[in-house]
Amino acid sequence: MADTGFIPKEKWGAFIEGLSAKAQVWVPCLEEDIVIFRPYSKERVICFDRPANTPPKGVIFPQSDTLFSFAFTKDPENPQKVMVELEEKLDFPKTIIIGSRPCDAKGFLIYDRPYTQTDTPDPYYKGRREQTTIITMSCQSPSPGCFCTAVGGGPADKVGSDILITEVNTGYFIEAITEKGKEILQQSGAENGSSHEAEARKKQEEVHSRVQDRFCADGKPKISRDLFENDDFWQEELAKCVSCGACTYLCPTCYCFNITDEKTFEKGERIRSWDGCMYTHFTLEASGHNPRPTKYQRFKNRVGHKFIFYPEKYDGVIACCGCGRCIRYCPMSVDISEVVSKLQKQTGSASNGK
Amino acid sequence: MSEVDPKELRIVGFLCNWCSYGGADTAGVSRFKQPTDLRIIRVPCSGRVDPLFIIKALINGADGVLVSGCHPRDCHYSDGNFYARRRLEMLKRLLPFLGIDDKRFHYTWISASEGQRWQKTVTDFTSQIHRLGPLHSGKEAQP
Amino acid sequence: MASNKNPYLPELVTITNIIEETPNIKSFQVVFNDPERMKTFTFEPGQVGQLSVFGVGESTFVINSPPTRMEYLQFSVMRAGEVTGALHELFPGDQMGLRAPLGNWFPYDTMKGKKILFIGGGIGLAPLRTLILYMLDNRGDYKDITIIYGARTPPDLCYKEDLKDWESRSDVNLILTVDAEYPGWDKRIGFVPTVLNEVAPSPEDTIAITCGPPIMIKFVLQNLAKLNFKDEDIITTLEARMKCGIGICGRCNLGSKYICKDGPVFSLAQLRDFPGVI
Amino acid sequence: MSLDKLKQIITDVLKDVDVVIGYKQGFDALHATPCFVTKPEQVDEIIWSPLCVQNLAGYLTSLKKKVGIVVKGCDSRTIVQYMQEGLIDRNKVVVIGIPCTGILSVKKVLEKVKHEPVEEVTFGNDGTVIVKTPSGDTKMALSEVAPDKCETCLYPTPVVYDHLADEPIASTKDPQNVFKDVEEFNKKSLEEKKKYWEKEFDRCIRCYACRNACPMCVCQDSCIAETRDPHWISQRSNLTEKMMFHMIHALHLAGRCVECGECERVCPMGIPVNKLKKKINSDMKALFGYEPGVKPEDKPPMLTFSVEEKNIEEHKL
Repeated sequence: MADTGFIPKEKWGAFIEGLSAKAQVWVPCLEEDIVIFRPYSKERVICFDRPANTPPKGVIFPQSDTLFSFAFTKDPENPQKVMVELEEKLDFPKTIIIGSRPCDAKGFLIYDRPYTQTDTPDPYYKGRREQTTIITMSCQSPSPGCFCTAVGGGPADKVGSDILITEVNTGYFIEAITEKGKEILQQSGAENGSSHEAEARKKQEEVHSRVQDRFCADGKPKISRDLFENDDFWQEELAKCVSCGACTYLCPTCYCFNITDEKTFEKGERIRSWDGCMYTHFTLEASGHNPRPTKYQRFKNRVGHKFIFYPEKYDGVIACCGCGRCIRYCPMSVDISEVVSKLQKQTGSASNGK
Repeated sequence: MSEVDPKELRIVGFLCNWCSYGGADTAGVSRFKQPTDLRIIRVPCSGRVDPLFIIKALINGADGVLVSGCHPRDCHYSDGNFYARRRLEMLKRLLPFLGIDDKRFHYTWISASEGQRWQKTVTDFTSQIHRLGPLHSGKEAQP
Repeated sequence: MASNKNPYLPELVTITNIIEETPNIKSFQVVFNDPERMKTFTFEPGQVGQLSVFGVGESTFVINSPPTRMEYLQFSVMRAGEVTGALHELFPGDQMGLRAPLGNWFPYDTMKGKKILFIGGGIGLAPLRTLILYMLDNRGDYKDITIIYGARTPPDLCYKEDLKDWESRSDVNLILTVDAEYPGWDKRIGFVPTVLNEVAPSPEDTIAITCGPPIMIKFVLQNLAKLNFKDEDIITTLEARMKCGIGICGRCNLGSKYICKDGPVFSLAQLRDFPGVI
Repeated sequence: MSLDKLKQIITDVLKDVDVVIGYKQGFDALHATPCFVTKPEQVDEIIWSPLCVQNLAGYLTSLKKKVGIVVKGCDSRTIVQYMQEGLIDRNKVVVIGIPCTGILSVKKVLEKVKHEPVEEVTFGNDGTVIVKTPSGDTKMALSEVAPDKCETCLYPTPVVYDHLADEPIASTKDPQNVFKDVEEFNKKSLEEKKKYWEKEFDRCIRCYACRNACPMCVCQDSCIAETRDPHWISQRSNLTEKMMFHMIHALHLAGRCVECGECERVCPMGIPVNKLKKKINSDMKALFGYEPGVKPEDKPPMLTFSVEEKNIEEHKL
């Protein structure tokens, strides 16, 4: 592989500094004991040791994003008549995410299909996505709850990243995957990486072996429709859920959103903001009717979307990257991989779930 | 927020309709001189004032908040101001914990006939807020 | 819908006329501010649009004037929540935002040469109206048309002029009903599903199209089954909480289908493989 | 506390209730998870250890049936507060109390083992914990990794119970310094405190886990943070809206928060959400001598008043 490189430990800081000259760089920063993606600046305490608490989805899919602003002006002749002007803003800065994990990067591929591969593409997501380069760090160790290998991923999976960096003991082994990645590699002044490739591969396999195969060896879990439709199963499994929405906001593959108008007197904005199917108001209609009023119906739809509906619509792609955040940060430790493993039992496919 | 000439600060006043609003009206009718920073919001009773009104005002651009109701035992609804007294005392003690000077929030009891007392309260409270200065530096005042 | 256009940016429309259909339903006739757009705008009967009241929000309504009558686009709005409440405060001449056309439409080609049975309840007549008027403007393409329409009380009946016109026409069989006795009401009394049983239309070579409150749909579908209408011959149009209108924001899904993009028009056969819906 | 005794109690209670809620092992060795026992054979899954951190009493307001519930000392205060506010029918609840010898904070343990997956957790009876991860064993004192609430816990033995799974334990903590941390913090300058809260709340992603895990937040589905017209808070993701939401949560718990610590435990962004409520509780104690969730016959201070308030003087300008 010609497109590899190596950056020794002492030059690592300069490498990141160099990137921030070219674009707005987002790095995982340590605050209290939390790792959160922030725009790079010198004072930031950068932490690559573990996956960030929140995935970098906020860089390309911000938690609140102005779609357009509107302003009312009174028509001088006819004060009763109010004129409206709309103004959209579609310019996005060049951005680099460094320190995402393979599961985070794969998350954006799950976004790409509904957001861009359609006859009505989303210009906001598409604009930011095209301006963003994703430099992923392969995992040095799985985190509590990780199950990426059970959904076709892995701690060194290249899918969705422009560059994959693996930490070896004297520095960082770089693999450029896409054109964007190659361009950055050339400009980074990195040394030749071939002498470090073997060490990096060994490290990657070693970590890969340590990720538990929670429920599906071949990475393509198939769910039995009859058990999926059995509401008692869901009622029992989700009795402990408090239906908060932390799992949807922390999930790299969740892309649902809400649109609201925020107005002050004579002007305002229509904004898009994160939303999640686990919230009561997600499907609540003005008449009071709610197609999914209970938490177990909502979670059934959440599992259904990721493991049945999305694959049905996009030729078998599972809309879950196994990052484990929804398990790690669930107030009541609801374990989606355990639920999916139970749903597989009927089909008897090769699963060694608990 | 409508534009405010730089000298004036934004002070919000929640006045109970039966006593304090009457008191402010008496002060106005008797032409008592009062600073103009305070904007009055009439509420049915001081018991209607949710501490969240005060918090929302303070963190969305107000520099000071005043709440005034009937004197204890005179409440038109008999116990509205008793509940208010507890809530507003709880809030007053919470504000410093958040980093907001509790002198920016004041609650008192003024009856409809006490125009004089209203004028003194408004004048003193406005000068107290001016001594403290704006709560929000320019940029943050926009919601 | 041109693809590189921003699908979230509404086009400005102006209200030309407002009709008080019932105490809580108003019909808004709107035209695009850009006259050029008015000429080039096309849509199919059954497609929906998102009406924007800037500062309040957006809601989805069916375009219930037919594509054959393009002097204006008409939307009927029942007051229910924030946006519909704000819409009911507007006057002719006010401006709104419109994102249209969205979603699929009634498969009127496959209905050609067949008998058509419309079953509507309350504001449920809105989506049916666009198709009825479209069919009346191409009357020759369809055999006899039967319309069973009911509401709680006579003032709750929508499109009173259309009802008079349809009643007077010989080539339309209109059956009106209200839920209970009402002074001055001399026609049928009874819920729409029970009237459907009384009329008992034959399923032979007939397409049934129904829309109304969920409770009515439930019993209408049961009765149609008893009258052994086949699932693929029963068509309905669904309603749901919608935000993006282009099949991304995730809230109006029925399994893998989105009501705003893959619907709102579905046949009962399609709805069967979403258990729990019917 | 012998696990078999607890299992025996649960089996007996199960006879005359529809479900008994306890704890079972979670997705890894460090996490326990609630267990809804409806059939006797499920009782084997029940565990009891310092891993059992969730406050199960929060489920009582949403379950319409007859329920048995396992509670620690801090959780039991939730039930008393429900009784004070009439949010549950006490005769439809069978309380299985467990005198608590301390639980662990998952966050503090993960911080100690650098967030590696935990393969095994063993508790020594000398108050120590051994946590096994891929890079070996780490030994720590339970008190070192206990949640903050345990450091000032006055009620290790449940304040209300129908069955008690072990001998009652008295608290060894001094009631004076229950609110010491809050008083300490309050001594800082206004500017310092303002900066502190701005830094902490900036991380909030408004996932509402703190609200939905809070047992006292019984109106989650119609919370004013998401309903009402005009809206209390917008969907904008800026500091003002995040601050306002946390004030909505804190003020709606004034004189009601039983300090079970769930809001802080479940926050995925590590925000000290319970601190605000603890400050209000310290004022409730100072003003009305009231402690939420201790005596069923008490009346929450914000739901009542006294004509002559002993501790509230009129503020002079």
